[in-house]
Amino acid sequence: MLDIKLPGLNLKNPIIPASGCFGFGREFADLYDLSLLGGIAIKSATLEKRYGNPTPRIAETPEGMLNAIGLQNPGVDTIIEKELPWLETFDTEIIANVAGATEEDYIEVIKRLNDNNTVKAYELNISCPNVKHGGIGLGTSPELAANITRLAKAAATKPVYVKLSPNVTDIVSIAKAVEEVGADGIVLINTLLGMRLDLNTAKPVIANVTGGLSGPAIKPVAIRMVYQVYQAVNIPIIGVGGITCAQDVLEFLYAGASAVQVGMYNFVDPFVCPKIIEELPSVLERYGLKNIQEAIGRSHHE
Amino acid sequence: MLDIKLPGLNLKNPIIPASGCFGFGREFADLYDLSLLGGIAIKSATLEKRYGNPTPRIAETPEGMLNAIGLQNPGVDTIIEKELPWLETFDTEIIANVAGATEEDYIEVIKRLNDNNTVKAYELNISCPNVKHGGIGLGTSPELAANITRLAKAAATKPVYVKLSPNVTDIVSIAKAVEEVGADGIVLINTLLGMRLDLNTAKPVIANVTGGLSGPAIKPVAIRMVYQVYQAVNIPIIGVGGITCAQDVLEFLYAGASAVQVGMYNFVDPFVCPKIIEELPSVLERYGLKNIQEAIGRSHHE
Amino acid sequence: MRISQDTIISNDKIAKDTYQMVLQPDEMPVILPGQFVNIKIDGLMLRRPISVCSVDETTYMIIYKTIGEGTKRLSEMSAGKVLDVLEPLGSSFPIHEELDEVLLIGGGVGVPPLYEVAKQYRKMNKQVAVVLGFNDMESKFYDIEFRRLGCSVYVATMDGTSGIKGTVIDCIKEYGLKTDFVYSCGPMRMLEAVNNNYSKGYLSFEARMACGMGACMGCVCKDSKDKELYYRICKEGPVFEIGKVEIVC
Amino acid sequence: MRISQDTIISNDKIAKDTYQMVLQPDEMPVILPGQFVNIKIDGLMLRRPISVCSVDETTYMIIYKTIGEGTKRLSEMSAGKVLDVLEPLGSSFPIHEELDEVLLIGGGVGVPPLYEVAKQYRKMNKQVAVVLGFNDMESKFYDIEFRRLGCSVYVATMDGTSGIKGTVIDCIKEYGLKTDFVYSCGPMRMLEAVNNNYSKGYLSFEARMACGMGACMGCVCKDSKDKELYYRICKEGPVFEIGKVEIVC
Ligand SMILES: Cc1cc2nc3c(=O)[nH]c(=O)nc-3n(C[C@H](O)[C@H](O)[C@H](O)COP(=O)(O)OP(=O)(O)OC[C@H]3O[C@@H](n4cnc5c(N)ncnc54)[C@H](O)[C@@H]3O)c2cc1C
Ligand SMILES: Cc1cc2nc3c(=O)[nH]c(=O)nc-3n(C[C@H](O)[C@H](O)[C@H](O)COP(=O)(O)OP(=O)(O)OC[C@H]3O[C@@H](n4cnc5c(N)ncnc54)[C@H](O)[C@@H]3O)c2cc1C
Ligand SMILES: Cc1cc2nc3c(=O)[nH]c(=O)nc-3n(C[C@H](O)[C@H](O)[C@H](O)COP(=O)(O)O)c2cc1C
Ligand SMILES: Cc1cc2nc3c(=O)[nH]c(=O)nc-3n(C[C@H](O)[C@H](O)[C@H](O)COP(=O)(O)O)c2cc1C
Ligand code: FES
Ligand code: FES
Repeated sequence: MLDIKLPGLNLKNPIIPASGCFGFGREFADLYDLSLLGGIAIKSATLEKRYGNPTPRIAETPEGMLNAIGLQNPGVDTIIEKELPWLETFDTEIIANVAGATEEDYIEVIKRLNDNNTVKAYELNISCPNVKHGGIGLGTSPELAANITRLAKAAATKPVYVKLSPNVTDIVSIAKAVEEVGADGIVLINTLLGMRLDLNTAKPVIANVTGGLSGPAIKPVAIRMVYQVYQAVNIPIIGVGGITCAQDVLEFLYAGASAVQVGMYNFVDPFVCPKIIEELPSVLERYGLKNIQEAIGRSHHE
Repeated sequence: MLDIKLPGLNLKNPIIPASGCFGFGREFADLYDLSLLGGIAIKSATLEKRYGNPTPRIAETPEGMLNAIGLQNPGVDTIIEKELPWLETFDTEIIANVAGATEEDYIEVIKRLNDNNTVKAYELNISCPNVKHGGIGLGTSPELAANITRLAKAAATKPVYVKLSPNVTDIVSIAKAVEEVGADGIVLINTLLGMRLDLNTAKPVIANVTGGLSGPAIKPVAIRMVYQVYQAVNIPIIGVGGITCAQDVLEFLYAGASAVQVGMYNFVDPFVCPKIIEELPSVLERYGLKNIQEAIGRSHHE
Repeated sequence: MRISQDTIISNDKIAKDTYQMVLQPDEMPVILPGQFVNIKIDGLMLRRPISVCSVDETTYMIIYKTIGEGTKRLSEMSAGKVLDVLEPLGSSFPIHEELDEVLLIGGGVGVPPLYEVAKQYRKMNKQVAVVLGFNDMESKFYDIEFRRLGCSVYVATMDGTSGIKGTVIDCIKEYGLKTDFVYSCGPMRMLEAVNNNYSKGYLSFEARMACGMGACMGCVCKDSKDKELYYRICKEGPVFEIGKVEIVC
Repeated sequence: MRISQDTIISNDKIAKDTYQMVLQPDEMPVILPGQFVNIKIDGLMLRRPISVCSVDETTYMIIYKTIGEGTKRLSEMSAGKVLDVLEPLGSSFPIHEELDEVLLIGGGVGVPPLYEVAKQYRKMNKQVAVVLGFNDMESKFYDIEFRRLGCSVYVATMDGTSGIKGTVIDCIKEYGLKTDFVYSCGPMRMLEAVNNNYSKGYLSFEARMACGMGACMGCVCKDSKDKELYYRICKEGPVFEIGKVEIVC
């Protein structure tokens, strides 16, 4: 009743820890069996090892948090060598989140991962500011988003999901642009750009000045974008933003998501994903649904 | 120590109830003396009377709320006739928030208010979807924003503040565009576009489908935009979004606001504005500030 | 209207998902039948509007159903806890001394505001017929309390587990109640039926509210004739003369 | 590491803005000196990391300073309340049986994690010198408790209202303390000074944390030599060998 098939992904349930909020799963594997999960979106992989931003990288906000990790990761080769073989031992679908400073970086990361059997799909993180394009993220214009998606699709031997930035005037035009050039799915949303100031120093709490806002605070924005994009595209949507419980998952499914990712709430309750998976059947039942298929896009039906 | 002079506005303190969250002050006048307030931004005035959107218009969200009132107001003539003379009896600065379906509407509203002595400045609400421009708000493109600002400036005999929408890719370019054509100040931010679904019906909680997200949840986005815009423009900024206490006010001042507006928190605590005004001096003191001038833009100084 | 610190005196379950709470304001205001209070609940953004069911010298009582997070938290609070409450709000049920008999029609948690109306009419020794509609027997409450006031009470349940099976209108027909001056509160569909069947009396409405005090225009309804006229349910309402507002289900 | 439901046994103010709380986990884990717990506080998003100060059979104790909303709320909680806690987390202060004497240097709320270290060395009857730095006399705590363990205790305050006026380093110079194996925890500037003055021992760091368990990369610090190497303060830390990590103030 919880299973769902998406391009490249055979999810036993629609619950996927979000990229950057689960590392490569090692810490959580100490707490529960990762095979319980529908899938895992691993921390963004870049071509080279990345140290990321200076600290502090974290700030609390009302019903949310800011982060500016800066894509810290050991680089794709180390991930292939050290993390993926270990993840292979679990019965869950691995999604490789791919990021880069240039389009070439993205493509190279994808090429190196193509031969790896553990990775079942790519998730292009086009929400990070890109040096090559004057600090404007690839995800903020339909043209740039379509271009990187086209290149990724040409290079990839696995389905490509594109994770969009919510910091845009018109999310629908960007979603349509990436669908047009062959994206297999869309992940909505990455973090909102936010900031906090320390009243003692008057300086930003986060060393990087701005950070990405996530958590329940942004859920209404995420639901809105999933809802709008669902009406405009025909490829599946993976919903993410502020999920804390099975009811939140249902709201995303109703809005049009076919699966969801759980981000920062893994920090609040490390058991949130298995808890949701356990509760989802009874929540579906409570609302008269036989399976998650019936829930997907329900708010758009008569 | 709390007073601040802005174009057209002689604020005895920087606290202004935000448009739409205070009606025309009548309900709050039953609770406290409106003369305590630095100013009042009245409910958006349109040329004709507007009924607004169907109900429900309100939904609760984590540390925030959605609203889709739809600019319900009695129309500018009734406001001039019935509301402004009454507001005139208070010693506080009245800001007329102006909205419309077309550019002509805005201009006509301004013209009718020009002769009114109670109104000290205009606040252009360019954050509402505009029928004439295919449902894309005037506030979502630098060109449209600059155009309406230019027209408003030409028609207005009082300073014009432009209230920007946060639902844009690049807030700075829009702020610069309106500054360039003569805006006297910028108000940041209006609501984020959000949505909630009712799990029982699978339908949007808000009849209008989407609504504007306000409250503490959006404060990090508001602070970020004030901070970014302060670095790019030389006209004063009025900060708004999620303010609940004097500390929040200070954070906005640090980011670069010269005054602030308090929105939905008036609903949670109807006395929030006078409370903040009372607490502000001691909060300034606690952080070693002699007056609000010293606080404005402090996070940008050495 | 004022902000008050109200101490919870008691908080008891009286029916399925239904609780009765007695509150003592720091200073007791005048609360008229049909008015409501707006309660701040820790950790939730918006206040929760609840009708006042009954008023005493220094306390008042509310009855609420747990339907979501706010009312659930309310139900878990213990005596002694102090709540931040805006009170009293909205219009009230006018009491007409000249009437000899009135008919009160309540559905679910629409029943509570009618209780104070019954009290006032019974104090004047008027005939009060009360029709109460519930989903099932477990949800039923206050039939006995109304009887104790000396009202004639008629119960309808949707599943027939108590009283007449059917709606309050079915119940009125079944018993042939002829009183034509009504006071009613309950779900929209019920109010619609009452509105269609009667022409004298008052209806009390609900709406999603933000401010609860007339400032935000969140809770409006239209006039039944002049589509340009609107009312705020929190300010001009929640009580309106029957037929006055357009009913949208 | 596990999620535990910890019952508050006591929660007492012991100095200016400083509280001591005893917690009883549902099942007592092994907690090593220097490890921390991560406490969920109702209504706040992120957990609050607090070092364990002392461990007993079925309980452990923390000392915390109220600096913001989270610690303020913690200070208002009463015995009997149950907290949701991730415990224990991070690396610990290694205890070296071969040493004859150690020097503990603590500043402010960096003092607590050193207490368990003192206990362990005193159990082995080693010489333990403790230098405690505070802002002022009112903020001072645990000097007596360390003395009771049999440590020699030296106090420095920034305003000179208790002990030496100045920093812990001033204090060490003043008293001519020669022990060269140190355990230290406190503000960054203090750790920097200790790091510059000593080459043997351990430092414990703080960082803004999101997950507290190694998953988010929110709390990292760099290796002092290999700028490509980083450590997670919540996982490889909070305790590091002196000189190992780059200190950024
Ligand atoms: C004037 C008035 C009088 C009322 N009197 C009573 C009463 O005497 N007894 C009683 O049980 N209920 C009464 N209600 C309904 C009561 O306000 C809601 O049941 C309550 O707000 C639900 O809150 P929640 O957090 O449990 O539900 P949630 O669904 O979690 O609430 C989410 C949001 O929706 C709002 N909401 C949900 N349902 C309603 C509703 N039916 N009406 C208005 N807002 C709603 C909440 O206030 C909140 O803002 C009254 C409503 C109004 C407007
Ligand atoms: C490993 C470790 C051990 C600690 N041990 C102790 C201890 O034993 N006693 C004690 O009093 N304090 C200790 N701290 C500091 C303690 O975590 C903070 O004082 C506390 O989190 C402040 O929370 P707040 O809500 O009161 O402050 P706020 O400023 O309102 O907190 C806002 C956010 O910033 C974080 N934050 C604020 N200050 C710090 C800080 N100094 N370090 C890390 N995060 C911070 C909070 O966790 C929260 O996420 C320790 C910190 C770490 C990392
Ligand atoms: C600490 C942290 C690190 C993140 N790192 C990444 C990342 O590396 N790549 C990415 O695509 N998204 C990253 N995200 C965004 C999340 O995957 C997710 O889109 C976002 O947090 C919204 O979901 P949430 O509200 O459930 O947290 C990160 C989020 C957080 C909080
Ligand atoms: C119920 C409601 C009605 C509003 N109506 C208007 C309006 O008419 N015109 C306008 O410019 N902004 C309107 N706003 C936006 C507020 O003025 C403010 O920009 C926004 O709510 C963010 O501030 P807050 O987080 O303090 O509420 C409205 C907001 C709310 C909650
Ligand atoms: S709820 Fe604000 S006007 Fe009625
Ligand atoms: S706090 Fe998440 S890795 Fe340390």
